[in-house]
Amino acid sequence: MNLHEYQAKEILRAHGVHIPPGRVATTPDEAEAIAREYGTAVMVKAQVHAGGRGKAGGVKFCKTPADAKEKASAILGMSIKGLTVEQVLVTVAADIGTEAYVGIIVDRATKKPVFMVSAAGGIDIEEVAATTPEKILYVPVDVRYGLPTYDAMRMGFFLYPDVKLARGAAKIMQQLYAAFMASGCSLAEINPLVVTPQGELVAVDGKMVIDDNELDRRPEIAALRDERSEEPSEVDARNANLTFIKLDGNVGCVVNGAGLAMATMDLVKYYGGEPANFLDIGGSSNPEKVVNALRIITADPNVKAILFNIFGGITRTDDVANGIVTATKANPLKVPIVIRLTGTNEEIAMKILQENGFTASSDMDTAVQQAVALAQGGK
Amino acid sequence: MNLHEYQAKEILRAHGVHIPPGRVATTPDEAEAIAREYGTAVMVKAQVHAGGRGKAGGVKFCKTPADAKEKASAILGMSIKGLTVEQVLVTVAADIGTEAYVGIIVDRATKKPVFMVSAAGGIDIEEVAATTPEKILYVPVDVRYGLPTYDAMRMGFFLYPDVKLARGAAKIMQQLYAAFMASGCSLAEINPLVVTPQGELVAVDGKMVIDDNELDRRPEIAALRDERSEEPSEVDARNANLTFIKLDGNVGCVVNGAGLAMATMDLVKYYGGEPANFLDIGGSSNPEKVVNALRIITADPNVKAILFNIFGGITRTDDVANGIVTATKANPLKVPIVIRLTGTNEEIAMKILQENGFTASSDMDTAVQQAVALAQGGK
Amino acid sequence: MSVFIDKHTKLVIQGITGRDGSFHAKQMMEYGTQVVAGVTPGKGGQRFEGTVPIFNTVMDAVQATGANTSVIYVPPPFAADAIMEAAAAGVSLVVCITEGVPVLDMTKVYPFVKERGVRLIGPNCPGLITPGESKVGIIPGRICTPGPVGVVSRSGTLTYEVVYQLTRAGIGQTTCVGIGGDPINGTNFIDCLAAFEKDPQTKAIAMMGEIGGTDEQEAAEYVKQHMTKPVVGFIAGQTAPPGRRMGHAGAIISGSSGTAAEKLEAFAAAGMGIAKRPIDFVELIKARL
Amino acid sequence: MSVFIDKHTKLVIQGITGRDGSFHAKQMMEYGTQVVAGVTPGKGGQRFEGTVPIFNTVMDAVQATGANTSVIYVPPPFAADAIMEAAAAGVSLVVCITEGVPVLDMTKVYPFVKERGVRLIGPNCPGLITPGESKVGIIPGRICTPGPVGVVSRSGTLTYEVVYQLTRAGIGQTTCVGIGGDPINGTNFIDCLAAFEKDPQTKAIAMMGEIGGTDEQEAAEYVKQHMTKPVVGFIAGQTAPPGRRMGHAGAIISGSSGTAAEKLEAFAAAGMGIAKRPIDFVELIKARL
Repeated sequence: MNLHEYQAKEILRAHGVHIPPGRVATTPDEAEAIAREYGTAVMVKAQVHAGGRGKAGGVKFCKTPADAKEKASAILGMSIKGLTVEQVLVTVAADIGTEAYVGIIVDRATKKPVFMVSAAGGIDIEEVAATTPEKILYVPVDVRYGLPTYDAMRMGFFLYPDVKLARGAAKIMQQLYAAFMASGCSLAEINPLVVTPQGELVAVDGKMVIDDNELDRRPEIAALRDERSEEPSEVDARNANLTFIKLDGNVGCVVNGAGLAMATMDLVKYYGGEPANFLDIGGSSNPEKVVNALRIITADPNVKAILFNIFGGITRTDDVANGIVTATKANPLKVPIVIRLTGTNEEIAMKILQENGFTASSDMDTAVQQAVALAQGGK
Repeated sequence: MNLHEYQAKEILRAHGVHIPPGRVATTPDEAEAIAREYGTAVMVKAQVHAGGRGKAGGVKFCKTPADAKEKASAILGMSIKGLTVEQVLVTVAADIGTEAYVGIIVDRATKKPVFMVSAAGGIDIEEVAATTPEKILYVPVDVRYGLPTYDAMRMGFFLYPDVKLARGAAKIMQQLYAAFMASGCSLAEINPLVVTPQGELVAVDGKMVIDDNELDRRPEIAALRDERSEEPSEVDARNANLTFIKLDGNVGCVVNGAGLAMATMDLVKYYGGEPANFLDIGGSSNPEKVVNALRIITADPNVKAILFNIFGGITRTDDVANGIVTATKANPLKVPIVIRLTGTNEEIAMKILQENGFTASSDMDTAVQQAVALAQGGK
Repeated sequence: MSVFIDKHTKLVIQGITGRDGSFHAKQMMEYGTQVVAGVTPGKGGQRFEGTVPIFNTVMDAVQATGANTSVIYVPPPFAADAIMEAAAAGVSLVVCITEGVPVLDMTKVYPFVKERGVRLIGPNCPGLITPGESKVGIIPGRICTPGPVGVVSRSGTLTYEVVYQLTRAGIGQTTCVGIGGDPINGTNFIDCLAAFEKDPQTKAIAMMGEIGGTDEQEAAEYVKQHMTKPVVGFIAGQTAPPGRRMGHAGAIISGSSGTAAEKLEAFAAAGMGIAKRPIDFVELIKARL
Repeated sequence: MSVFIDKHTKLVIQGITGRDGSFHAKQMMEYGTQVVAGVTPGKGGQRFEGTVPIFNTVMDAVQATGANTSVIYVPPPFAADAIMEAAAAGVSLVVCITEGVPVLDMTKVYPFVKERGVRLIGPNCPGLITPGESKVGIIPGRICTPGPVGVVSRSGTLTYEVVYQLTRAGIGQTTCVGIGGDPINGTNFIDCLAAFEKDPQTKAIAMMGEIGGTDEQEAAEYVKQHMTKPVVGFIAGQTAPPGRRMGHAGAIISGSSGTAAEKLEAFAAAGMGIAKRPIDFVELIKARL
């Protein structure tokens, strides 16, 4: 789960990181009022889960409250990478001397959280990694010991030759690490970490991505989810305990298991089609899940055919068959459906489907080819 | 540093352990008022750094506030193992079903904090260890991982077959461990941990010993020191940065280094004398320390002779000589002094001492024999 | 022969009385796995299905029954502790089926099992099966048959699909291992490839990877350097968009890294057979036996 | 020959610009120790006494100078981090002089150095000296002389006393090691006994213990089982009262355990020579050479 900049900054602030004052506004008037309260130049920043906000015109410097109102008015409602800006952060503009990058991710190779720091901050770190890798220092952290001071200092010195700044940066590393661990992050970054002309260290932008598996035990973090900033069908699917990702094709896919779901999409493509989605109904064989899956998929007007691919292990295929029957009785399908079922209780499932006017095969390749042809208007 | 029961309990309570309400009283009237406020039977418990308070009559059950006043009156001012009771804890008396022991110490052999738990609580755990060792479960904790739930549960089940109580106890283990680590303990125990007839887990007595080396970085714990409950000469020595332990003999010893100080005491004994103290002036050769050491030692009327044993490594023996001269000029000695010096700047030191009317040798055995003879009134 | 488990495997099931645990306990017992103990705190002393003794702790179970392998069916918040409990209790193999274990928990669990020399498979995996001898986890027994192919995969149902195709074509398996779809897991492709290389019964290996991470690339390098046996590979997620987690926490393309294309390139460079579709495994493996 | 350090030892000094660090740096340099680097954060690029390069981190120092040993003179709150920094930077021996390191810090530091295979001596120790070759720590060089006796001790000045007596009697030392007086330290008696047993120059060992703990008892057992060379032992603290910490954090009799009497008994049972007084070492060692 992505946090908004303002949410990440609040968490970092709670861990002691120095962050310029800021508050969220949902209207231009609010933005103006906040700017007036601060009585200084502010930044107005679109709060959406998308990179490149600056380039898209979603981040503006405002000298006066009236200016803030005007800029907020332009940004609110703007669409950035398909996401509508519903709120802006109005925050005191920091004087910028130098900009550094400080981030932590969970690294698969070392199986540890790994710090990445670079004096080349303010820009995309992947770009720095690709073009000037020597400008990035990587420091893995053994969570059993936490981030030792010596490693924090090593990063501090990598960013700043001056010992006072190095110590200050080391402290921020430890605060960032604490925030990362306490919030269940898979990524946390400060970019840029700014040294002001007065020699102060300030976090001007912050980002956090939370491991979805942490949300159950961290209700205070889970509560930060902003469903307005997500694809509605994906929100709907999540609330129905389905894993769903919307894509641009026209073959709607319903599969059990993530690997098989990806393989099914790939096979759609292999046979010349385009998948409309990734959808994993998971291991449980609750007919309700099938009903929800059909509802979500058929809500997409692009979908021209529906493909079920179920390999019954834990999943009972008769449950899936029953789900299909129930769902289509309540809401008759407007597009053709192709069903592939095999495994646990296959014979019962086939019988249920036949009795209700569906046909089904047990071969994956055949089913996919059929679905692709149907979506393309053939048969 | 030892904490009082009431201090240890406050820390445990802050970590979530269920502790009966209690407050400290320094007068019988206060004790009565507290008992009245609680409106139930209370325990009045002497707060001194000594074991066996119960046997000494320092712990009493009181049915009524008047009873509490009377018992507090008897306990306050009482002397337990040479320590005067200055305050009592007045605490709600818990109904006691069963009593268990739960403790953690830092174990030298495993180099880890080790839990000791036993269903045979309420009595001295060393006695249990000596007589029925099978009644104690030892569980070392790897601080890199903390106390895992499974180990806490293992201890819980060792104490209570009932899963609800086992879970409750496991939670208390984790709270105790957190308190132990957060306070810099070398020992923390709950004894007894009581199951009330209603099935509740309550910590009826608590004890904590803090590693002295933790106090600098834990000012809030250091502030709990109760100097009234310590030997005044030891308080004086600590404030002068000396390590001093009062003993019962008559040869006052001033030595640099803990090992050599013990060896010197042992040698006093070897030659038929009795050391009056352990005193380590440490590695620094600050003359002020010598002055303080002489002041503290000569304040003990038992001391009949003073023995200096200084091996100059880092310690400059001339600094020690100057300290002796300064101290004895300000406060002429009333008992004989024997000085052994060797090592760094030995010749200068000898000269300083001779010019000021002292004699000194460089041989440890000779010096100790002299001092013992002088203390025994001979020469 | 086989890898990791065989008919001598003595299994303890953590969470044996839970919904998933009890269902799969029965499945494993029916398959012939030696299920010697179960663990559910508070149910120590009872018996599962009237036969398998239940204990309060894994340590009790191991001491009483000599179990050498554990399988875990406990909810995600308790899975990390359950893995560490098993490793500390002295089993040599721990298989964690649980899906949804926080990855930061795994950063702590991983060194814990490593420093004890315990093999962890999973979490978020279907477990493993040595057809005809023992199954530990949830792989349906009836789709497998004994034979010469080692199967290793990051996925569950996709593995079933491939194994089912192999079995239908008359190609049996030595052992099928699902290593799980999480970013940090206990056993990776290389561990399994090395084990299959050593196993005299295994003649060829089917390997099913996914987008995300670099495990497949490293496995390909390993194949190139160390494997004498033929390996056929497949990558799921060629149509996955970057930056989106495709169900599995580990199946995510970060920036330009972890794509199916680069993994397939690594396979090709290692001289591996490449299955474009799951069904392709049948012919590719057959040609290599 | 010698143990742990010799003339090839390349030393980095952590805290070289502090009061104690700078004093002892000069002493070690005068003694002939190869002091190749110092570390003080913020003073990287400067030189100590115009010669020894100073670095901001131990890693920088090791990379630039090839230092293989570190000695630590930093205040107690920073000592644990300093030890871990040295161990992580790749030296093989870390000597921590600092007194007053919290024992809970050591419960974390100990596994850290162990899993890196780094030897830690101390904390709260005088360090070690191989007379005529190298000294690392604070043992006064002039009281030592080369010879056949290995010396190991939990104490500082008591060691000096004994070494001084040996030297005066014409008995030299291979290496003198102060392992420190804290309850948890990196190197114990057994480690040193084993090293002396292997060292061909060492012909006899003088060992000075203290009250507290069971290190001396285990060492005695080790002597009995594994040592072919004669060992003479001494225990300080025969007159110490139970329950009181005698200066050293580790010198404390807990209940009835850790007394001088039980340690001396263990020495006797192991057939060791027993020095009742420090001076007794001279005759006892002489008789065994």
